[in-house]
Amino acid sequence: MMPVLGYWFGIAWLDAILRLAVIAGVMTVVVIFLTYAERKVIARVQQRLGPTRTGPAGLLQGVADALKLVLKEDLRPTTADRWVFELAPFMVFVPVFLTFVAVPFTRDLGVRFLSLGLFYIVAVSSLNIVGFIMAGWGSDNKYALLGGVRAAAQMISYEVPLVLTVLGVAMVASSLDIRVITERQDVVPYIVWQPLAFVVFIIAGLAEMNRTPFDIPVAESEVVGGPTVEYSGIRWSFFQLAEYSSLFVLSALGADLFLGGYIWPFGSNPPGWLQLILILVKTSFMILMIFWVRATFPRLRIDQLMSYCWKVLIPVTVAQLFFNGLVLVYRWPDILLLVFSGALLVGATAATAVAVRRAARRPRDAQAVRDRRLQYARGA
Amino acid sequence: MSVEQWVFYVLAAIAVGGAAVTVFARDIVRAALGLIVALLMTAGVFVLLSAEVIGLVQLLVYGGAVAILILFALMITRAREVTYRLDGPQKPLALLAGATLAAAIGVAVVGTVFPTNTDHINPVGFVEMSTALFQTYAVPFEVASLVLLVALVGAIIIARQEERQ
Amino acid sequence: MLGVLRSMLTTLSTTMRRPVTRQYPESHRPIPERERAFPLLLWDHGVDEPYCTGCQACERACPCKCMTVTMKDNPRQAEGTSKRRKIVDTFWIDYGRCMRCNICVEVCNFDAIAMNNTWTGIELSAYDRHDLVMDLDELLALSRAGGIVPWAEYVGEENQKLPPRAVQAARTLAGRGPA
Amino acid sequence: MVADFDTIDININVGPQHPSTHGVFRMVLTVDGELVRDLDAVVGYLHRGAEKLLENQDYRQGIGIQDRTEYLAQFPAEQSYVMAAEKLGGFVVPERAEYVRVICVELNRIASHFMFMGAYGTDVGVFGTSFIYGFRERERVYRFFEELTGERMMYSYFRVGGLAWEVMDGFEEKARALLQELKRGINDINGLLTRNEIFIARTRHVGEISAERAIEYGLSGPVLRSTGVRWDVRKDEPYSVYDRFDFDVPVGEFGDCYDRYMVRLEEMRQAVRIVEQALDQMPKSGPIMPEKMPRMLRLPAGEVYVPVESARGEYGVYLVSRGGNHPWRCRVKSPCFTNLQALREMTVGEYVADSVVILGSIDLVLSEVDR
Repeated sequence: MMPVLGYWFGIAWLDAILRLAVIAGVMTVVVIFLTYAERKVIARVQQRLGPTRTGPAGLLQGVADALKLVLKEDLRPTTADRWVFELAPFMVFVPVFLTFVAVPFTRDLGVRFLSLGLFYIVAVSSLNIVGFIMAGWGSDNKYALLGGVRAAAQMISYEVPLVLTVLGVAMVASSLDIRVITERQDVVPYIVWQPLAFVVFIIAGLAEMNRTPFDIPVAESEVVGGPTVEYSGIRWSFFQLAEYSSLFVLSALGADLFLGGYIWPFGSNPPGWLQLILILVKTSFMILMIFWVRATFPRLRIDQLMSYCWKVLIPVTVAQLFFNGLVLVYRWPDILLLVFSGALLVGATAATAVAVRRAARRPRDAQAVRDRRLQYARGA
Repeated sequence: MSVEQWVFYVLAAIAVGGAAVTVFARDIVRAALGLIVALLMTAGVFVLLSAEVIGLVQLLVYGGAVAILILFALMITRAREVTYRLDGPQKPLALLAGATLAAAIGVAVVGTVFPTNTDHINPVGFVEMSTALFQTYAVPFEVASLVLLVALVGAIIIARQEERQ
Repeated sequence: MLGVLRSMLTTLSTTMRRPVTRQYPESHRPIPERERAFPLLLWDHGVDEPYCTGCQACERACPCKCMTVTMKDNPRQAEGTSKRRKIVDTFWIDYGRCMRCNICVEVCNFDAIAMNNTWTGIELSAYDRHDLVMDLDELLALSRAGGIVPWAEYVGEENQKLPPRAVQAARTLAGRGPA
Repeated sequence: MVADFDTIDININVGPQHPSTHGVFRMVLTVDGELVRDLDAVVGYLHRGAEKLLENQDYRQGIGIQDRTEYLAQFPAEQSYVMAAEKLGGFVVPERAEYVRVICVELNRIASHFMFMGAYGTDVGVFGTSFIYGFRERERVYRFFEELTGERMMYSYFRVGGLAWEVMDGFEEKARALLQELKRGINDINGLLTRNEIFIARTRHVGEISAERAIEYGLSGPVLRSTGVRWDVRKDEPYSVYDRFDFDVPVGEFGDCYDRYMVRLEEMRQAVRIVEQALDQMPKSGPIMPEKMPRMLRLPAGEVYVPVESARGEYGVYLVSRGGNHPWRCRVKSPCFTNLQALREMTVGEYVADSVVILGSIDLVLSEVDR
């Protein structure tokens, strides 16, 4: 949006406000149609038709939902902690809003191009955990509390592998500027050099967004929506807004970092419209993958989630980082990046699958396990 | 006043407010939330000073990680409203320590000569900082990280002790 | 990991299939001949009066006591236009209570009651449950308009090798009208 | 001072309006963090006095109540009731009627297990996909039943002595076509869940119960068979014409949630086999009711208990007659109520998220528990 807006009147703060307004508008539209797309895609997976009533092919369903949410009564439980409860949705939403700022969509289209863009996104996106905790705690509801605690544990753990994967890409590109990273992929996208990083990025991203199979904090069948259980109307819609915008931002970021963004495979400087199409196609691809995963997978349990993060994801991403370092410092051929990363990816998946299978086959004294857990919890 | 000054005052006011909440709130989770507000506003001040890296680190480490851990711990213990006085026999000592710290900061602030011309700031780049941290001051940096390691080990030992009881 | 991929392939394969759901109010699925919606009374077009004589057999047999029937002398028998000595006077069925068990149809000696097997018996909704208590006129309306005919008329004379009564029970309800 | 910061247990009230309690069931969990310390099951929210109703209705009217007692496996419930009355009255059911009954019961078992698969996938966290897969196939079975009986769920099709009415035209071909569809549906569910590592991780070794404890609790059905006890009323106390079919009784190994799922999946395949054999063996024509059935059924005094293998376990009807046209006492032995007793033992010591999975794996029908 650089060329569109320029520096309006040359006044910095007016310019900033305008940019924020643009983000807000784009985000709303994106979210409205993402919810529609998700319902439609999942419906097709389930051999249903999905929304068809509102507008042609149900296209306006998202708009109708948004209107409904805005018009609904905004309830607050009497025992809720008023300020914490009411501010929590914004605390969830604002960080996602802010990450939007640094994502370049094409070479010239973006809100701001920061030289520390990647670092900025990582730093800002970690903040919305606070919002979930506030919502979980402020609702004064046990489901919400359980969800809030789960959210905190999960998001803080998955922050680490997420950062480690983008760090791998940043190492290979030796820059933190997302535009630079993207444009270094004019020949080979980084998914080729860092397949492990890409997979872990999606996994950790799903966990960060609380989406299936990591939707443990908001698990509908267990904690009935978790932190959001007491919210209604416009406040609840902010959670929704945050979830789907982070889905969009993360997909766009993934497209930029791993799939060659708006550059690959059309040389170093395709025309503007082609750049836009490229980034949209790649982002949609990421989003569709995530929808597909959502329609397919069961949910993990919180302890499995945590041990998967700390015992599998973090070791392999750290190992990848280490190998990246070796390759880059000693200037080994690039192909070794792929070899190491791919080997780690295959090894990690195989090891996980074998571990699950073996644990499933091995008999176990169930009562003893449960007694031990209970004793451990009692601190006896 | 320039826009920057306005922004600064707003940030500072909110930061002080957050700090006040931290100190005076009777509800311990609210106190933690107040702390988060204060920390975030400090990050804003850093950014205002063109120290983006420090600002972002502040966000990531204090806002994103430390504060969350505090909140997490508090939520699990579920200690709500504190109804009794928290004063202990250490109160005079605490006052003394607080006063000393305040004096030190005050002296530092008064004693420093701040650059008055803010039109030319030389932001410390990421690369310079990295070089400083990992080459020039590599040893002190690593030593500092040892402290964290010790803290981790200590925490585990304390937790284990409680478990054994 | 292979299991996870297998799951994803399964969902992908169903994505390729045709949706199984329908756009309900616009497209109705064909309902089978034996559909048992709520009981209706049948209209004897030959004599232009209900088949029902108000004998209360159904009322007694109803497991959920949703029917109320009264009987009267048939004035048209005196006129000679009808062979029925008695005829139904009032008939109420509370569709809110009816559990659609078909027993009333089975016990009826006059084939006067049938389960509605058209969409009109399925798309019943009301804001007040009292609106679901149907009186004689409402119960007869569909049959009177030709929407539902007794099974005997429906299958025609030549097919009426009547099986034992219990076997036939379901058949007595059948017979959708032309539209 | 220190004591105030200790972790404390909280009680979480799951149900009766919680989305995954499968009806109006309520359990009060005492949790320590994510660990379930205690579980208190509360039943009775759906008590409608079905047994009392049965005592006030004649034998034909009672069949409709049986449908409503067990609304997911209605035919086994009807069968149990009519078989009890037949035993009491000494009626001999015509062979053709027996075969139609078996076909109905086994198709109903498949439909019920599809319902389980769908709901269970949702409990484990699949976003509705397994639910729709299960319901898609269940709907096919229900369409078939609708064509046969006129009702989708509350059939009241079995009668004391036989069947209420003859099957529809093209019964056999339609049933065979249906079985082909169902096999594909079973494969879909199988492909979606069985080998999925996440599903295995979530259900394997969760909510285990040993064979000894299961027998002590008096569990039955897939919950019992998952512990490795090969006990099936159809095999061990054959009723109807089940002794003429060749089918296996699948058993599990560990008695955990995964085994319960696998046992049900295999049972569906076995049910398909039974239906295929029944269609082959079924007499193409013949009576479906004994020649002389009284218009109003009056049974001699006596008492009788008839168990059948319902989709959820041993479903039994205990009838006491003192003569007359309605039972003096009718007691329903419902498998879910018995199986539910083991819930506490299965759940305590597991995680909160597992409590829902374990509850789902029992495959509750609350109306049958509360009656």
